[in-house]
Amino acid sequence: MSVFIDQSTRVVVQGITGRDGSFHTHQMVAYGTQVVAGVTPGKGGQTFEAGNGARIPVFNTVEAAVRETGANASAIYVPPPFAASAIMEAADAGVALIVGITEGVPVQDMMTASALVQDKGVRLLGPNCPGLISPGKSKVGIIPGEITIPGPVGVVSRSGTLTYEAVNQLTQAGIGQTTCVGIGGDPIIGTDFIDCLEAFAADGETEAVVIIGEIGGTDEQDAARWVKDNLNVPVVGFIAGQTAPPGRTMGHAGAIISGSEGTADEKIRTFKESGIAVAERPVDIRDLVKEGLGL
Amino acid sequence: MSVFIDQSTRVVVQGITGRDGSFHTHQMVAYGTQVVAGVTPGKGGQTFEAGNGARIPVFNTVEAAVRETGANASAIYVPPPFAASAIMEAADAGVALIVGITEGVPVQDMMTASALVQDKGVRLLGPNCPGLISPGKSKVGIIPGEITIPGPVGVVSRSGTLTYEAVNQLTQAGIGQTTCVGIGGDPIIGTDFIDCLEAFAADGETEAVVIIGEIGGTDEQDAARWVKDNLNVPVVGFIAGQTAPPGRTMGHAGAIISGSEGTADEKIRTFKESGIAVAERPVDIRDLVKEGLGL
Amino acid sequence: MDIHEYQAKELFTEAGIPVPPGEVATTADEAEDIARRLGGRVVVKAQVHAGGRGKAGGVKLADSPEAAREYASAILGMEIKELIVKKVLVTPVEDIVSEAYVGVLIDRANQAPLFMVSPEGGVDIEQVAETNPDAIRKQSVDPRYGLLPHQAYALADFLYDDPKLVRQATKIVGQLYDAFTKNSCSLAEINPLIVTPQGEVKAIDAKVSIDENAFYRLPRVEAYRDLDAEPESESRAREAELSYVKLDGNVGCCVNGAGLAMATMDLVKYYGGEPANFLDIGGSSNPDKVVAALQIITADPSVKAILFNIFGGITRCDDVANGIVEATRRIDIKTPIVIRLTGTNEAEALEILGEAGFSAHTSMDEVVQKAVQIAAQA
Amino acid sequence: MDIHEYQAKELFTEAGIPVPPGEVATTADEAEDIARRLGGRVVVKAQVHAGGRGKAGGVKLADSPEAAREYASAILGMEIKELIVKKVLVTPVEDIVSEAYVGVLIDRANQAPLFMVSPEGGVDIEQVAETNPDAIRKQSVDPRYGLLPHQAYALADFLYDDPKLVRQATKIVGQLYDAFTKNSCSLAEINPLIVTPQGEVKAIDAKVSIDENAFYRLPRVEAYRDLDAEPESESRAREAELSYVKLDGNVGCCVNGAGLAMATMDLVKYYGGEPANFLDIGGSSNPDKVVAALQIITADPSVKAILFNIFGGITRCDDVANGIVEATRRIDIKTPIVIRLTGTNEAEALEILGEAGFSAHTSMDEVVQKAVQIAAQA
Repeated sequence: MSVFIDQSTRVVVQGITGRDGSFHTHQMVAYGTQVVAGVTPGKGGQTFEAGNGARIPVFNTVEAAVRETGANASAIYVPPPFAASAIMEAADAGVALIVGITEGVPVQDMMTASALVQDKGVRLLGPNCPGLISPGKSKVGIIPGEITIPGPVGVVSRSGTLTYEAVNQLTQAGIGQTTCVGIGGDPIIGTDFIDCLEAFAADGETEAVVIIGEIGGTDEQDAARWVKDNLNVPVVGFIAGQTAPPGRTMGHAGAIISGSEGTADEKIRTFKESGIAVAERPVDIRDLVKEGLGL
Repeated sequence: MSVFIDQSTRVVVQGITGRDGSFHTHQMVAYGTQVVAGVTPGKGGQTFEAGNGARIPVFNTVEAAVRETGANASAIYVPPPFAASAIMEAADAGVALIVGITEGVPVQDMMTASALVQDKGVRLLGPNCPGLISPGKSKVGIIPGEITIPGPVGVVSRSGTLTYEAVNQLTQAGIGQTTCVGIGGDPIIGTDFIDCLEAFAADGETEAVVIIGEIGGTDEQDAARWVKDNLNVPVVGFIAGQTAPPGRTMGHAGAIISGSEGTADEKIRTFKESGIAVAERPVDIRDLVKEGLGL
Repeated sequence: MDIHEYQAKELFTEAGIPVPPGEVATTADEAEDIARRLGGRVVVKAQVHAGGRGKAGGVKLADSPEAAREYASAILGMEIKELIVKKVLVTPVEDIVSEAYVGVLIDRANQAPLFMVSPEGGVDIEQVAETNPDAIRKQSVDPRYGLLPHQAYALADFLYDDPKLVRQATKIVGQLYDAFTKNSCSLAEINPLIVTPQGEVKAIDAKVSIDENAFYRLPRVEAYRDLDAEPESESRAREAELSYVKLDGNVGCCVNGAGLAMATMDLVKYYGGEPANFLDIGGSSNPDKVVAALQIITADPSVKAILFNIFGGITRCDDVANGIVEATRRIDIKTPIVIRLTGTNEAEALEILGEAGFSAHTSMDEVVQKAVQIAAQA
Repeated sequence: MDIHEYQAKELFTEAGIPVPPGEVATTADEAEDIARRLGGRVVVKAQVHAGGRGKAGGVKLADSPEAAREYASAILGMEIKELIVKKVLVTPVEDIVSEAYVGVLIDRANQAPLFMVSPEGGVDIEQVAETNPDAIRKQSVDPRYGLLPHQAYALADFLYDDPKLVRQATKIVGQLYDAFTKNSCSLAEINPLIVTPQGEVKAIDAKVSIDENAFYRLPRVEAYRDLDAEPESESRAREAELSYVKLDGNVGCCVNGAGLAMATMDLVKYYGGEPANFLDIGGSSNPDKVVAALQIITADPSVKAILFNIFGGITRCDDVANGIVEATRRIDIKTPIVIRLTGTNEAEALEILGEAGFSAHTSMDEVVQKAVQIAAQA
């Protein structure tokens, strides 16, 4: 099993004719994702050649894309000034899952978009996230397919390449994943740790979970408490940013220690108190998962 | 039984120190309504003497009034420019029922207020309505108590004095009411006919219903269809405005025939098709109710 | 309240919507001058609150300032749907490639603004809705979010294929929504929205209705009121804070409450009479209002009988009775008055009226029949 | 991005918030002139992005223009929390009856703006939150509705008893929210909001942070950026579109991805080293960025070892390798470089580096240990 996406996921790419949208559409198609439509306002009627002979119709609006192709998930690669609007358009058009890849979306724009997404009952991942991959089934976003293999571990993370690092080590040790989800590094995001943990908990095939967090906010602490009360599979955690100084944004807009809130120490402490096995180094993640799975 | 209000209803009056608020607070207290608080910004801490020795504390905010007195319903008498805001304040403060008496609230203000009221799951009656009365139990608003008596008829109406006319005739014929509800004459109102009909349907003691509508909109038609499909007690209907010319507002902001929509003829036709006994003259309402009740 | 085309265009221009230049003339001379300034070829358009101006001859294309003068002269003073034309708008002739419709109004059922657009503009949108409903796209606007960018785009995309036109129209749709909310409109319409041979999208005609309840915060828009565009009696009623609508019958009605007032009119008709007006004196107990109401009713020469129907709730019957007595002192009323008063302070009212020589009834049905009878015999 | 007090006050003044007049001086002469214009009694306030200016001696009350000159002279050039003061704000002394706090920020957990107000102003609000939490009232703002009038009133009502003050404060709270949304702030604070003996409510100090992601639509606010207020290396990094934060260690880090960059810093520390910086070259495959990154890192004299940690996903390892080779051609790099590259186009990258005389690792753990060792031995 997998969470959020599988072989039946039908993806519309918003910003398909742009540099990033175009590149990653090729990547997704190559991985086997069903990319059924693209959207670029003003380019409706064109066709996007995605390699493998795939010819993807381009529409002016997500509404038309959904109506004509039955797309049920959207991947968003539009530039930051238009990204929040693109999310709202997707939510309004009735897709079930929106994956916001774009980095640099103004936070106040996201407040409104997030409210609409919730009003519409749609799942949003990101923005500023690498997306998600259910190995062997589908990927929506930018996670490199070749570092993943199917298996029993659910991975959820606020970062991109750090997740690749961890997943790659699992894969090299022969430990596969049900789904790897990057929830994004922005202060305001859609799906959070707990949403993913709930999905993994409901997924019969996820036998262990890896949570990769970082400084900033209280999402990791909330997740830890949820794990303690609800999750019966082994959980391995890692927090990046122990050496980050307070008050400075560490790359991710959300990775900032404000006052006493959001320090790595506090998060690690909460992880430990909640029975999460905390990896000191990235390389320890793999070993703790092995231990958790009894391998 | 009664609908929406009864002896346990605890009312806060917004605009209690104003001309209308003050007058009707006296009336409500005299009728036996539990008026537990008043609100006038800037006059918090004062006491309002409501006759009968009733001393009602005045607060600056509805929040404080609810917190200190446990008010669960609000009656709004503030001037039109502030009425939508007053409704939102009441909804935010967590009262269960808001009765908007104020006439002349800008429609676009009401769109926002109505959205918030729905978001908060609160019942709003009005604005521009006479309120409601459960004879012998409580009244919130401005319906004269002396023209009502307890009994088996539920009355719901878009107008004020026309309702008094009908109710008065019932009362003089010895036929009492469970609750009389004035839903208001504005284009955008909270509780509509169907909401009231549902409540009457669920009220074991309401044995007949009177619906008094007027030109404008399609609320009466929707109500008629609901009656046909759902209501098992006799229903008597009356529509005012058969002689009203199209395109002109007849006093109530909502009483206007736009294009072919909202004519009295159309409403009467739908009433008849739905098995509602239509009174040609106000005086016929009483006789049709008698007939319906088998008196 | 409906405002004139030229006023609506002022609001649109403020919101940034491209509207061709234009000026208002009240005389043929002015029209000629304006036409000359605008380059000669102009349209002269009657400014009245009535649809079908074109069919009535109120819109003319002039090839020269002289022709503009001539048309203005013909149109000024013309009567369109019982309204006298007192102003014309003079505006340049635009070459037109296509005409679309863009409008937004308050949708009562959804409690939200509703946009309607159609590539079939220049005609009545209700007609398009009947004959070719697929040519209309609607968009309800959630008032919590306002019109979202993708919604404006989708509306524009329905009108045009060319991305350049879509871009312009997207902006105009957003600007129309801004004008709609900023000015508390109940309706704001561009019909037609044209495309010129140069590929420019422009608003050629404008129709706007404003929510009078918002006038307290829109003093500029309130000043748009054109007293010439309504009967004098209605202006006077508004000043006295009465709801009044003039009708064609002979039974003058004075009632408290809009619903009861309509029901009274209906009952007049039921008994074979014709109401002369709708008049709601409201819930107030101010005798001055009663005086003003009687002045307005008696100023209508068609009125043969005056009918009071008062259900005292908040309105106190004695106040109304005092108003009637006061009014008959101030003005010489020749028309017979029949009165029904019941409810709050009924007894006091009957006494006041009795002393002044009036009798009063307590049944609505009776009093209406009597008024109809008197009017019929007059 | 934090902006200066005087800039924040500009935004507040635009929003209508009453802010006493004031001007900025960069010299003692200017400060004296301004003080004279403002009537003599002024406050001279250091304009630096640091809290605790008062304690550090950066805020002085001057009784005369001459005193203002003296204080300005002392404050200009002063170092507060490692920042050199280059500007002072000169503003009239206000008599103060009471000091309150009003602030609004983005609340991540609720995904909404959060207001906080306290009648205990003039001090750090976090301190009030700890010592006297009941003295703070909070109000979350639903972004769909914005700050509603009754919410603004309730916040003001928490600050003052006198209805006149409540009225003024209600307005100011609303204006602060407008400034907050209009300028895409992440924080907007008035501390203190004072009451004068004349009963006027005024903003005496202002603190504002702006969301840099919104700069594309806020050119004026973007121009508020003060390059003096940050290390030069950070300005250069921003120009090159790199995320860079200067730290105090000796191991220079160059990583792709923020999370991996933080994890790399942490691992440096784990193995006993100290990171010299946070640096994320992002997902792009542009060799120029690698060159810029190396220039910035090598410009830091504390750096004794340079550590590359690249996980190729979107970033192609060969591009990074080319950038490293290119950079070593353009600039004379004496500091030892250790490189970890894995993922997309790893083989090509290793070949490119090998030809240029670099060796590369594929394990993060190994390469970090090595870099720490080299730095320690330098």
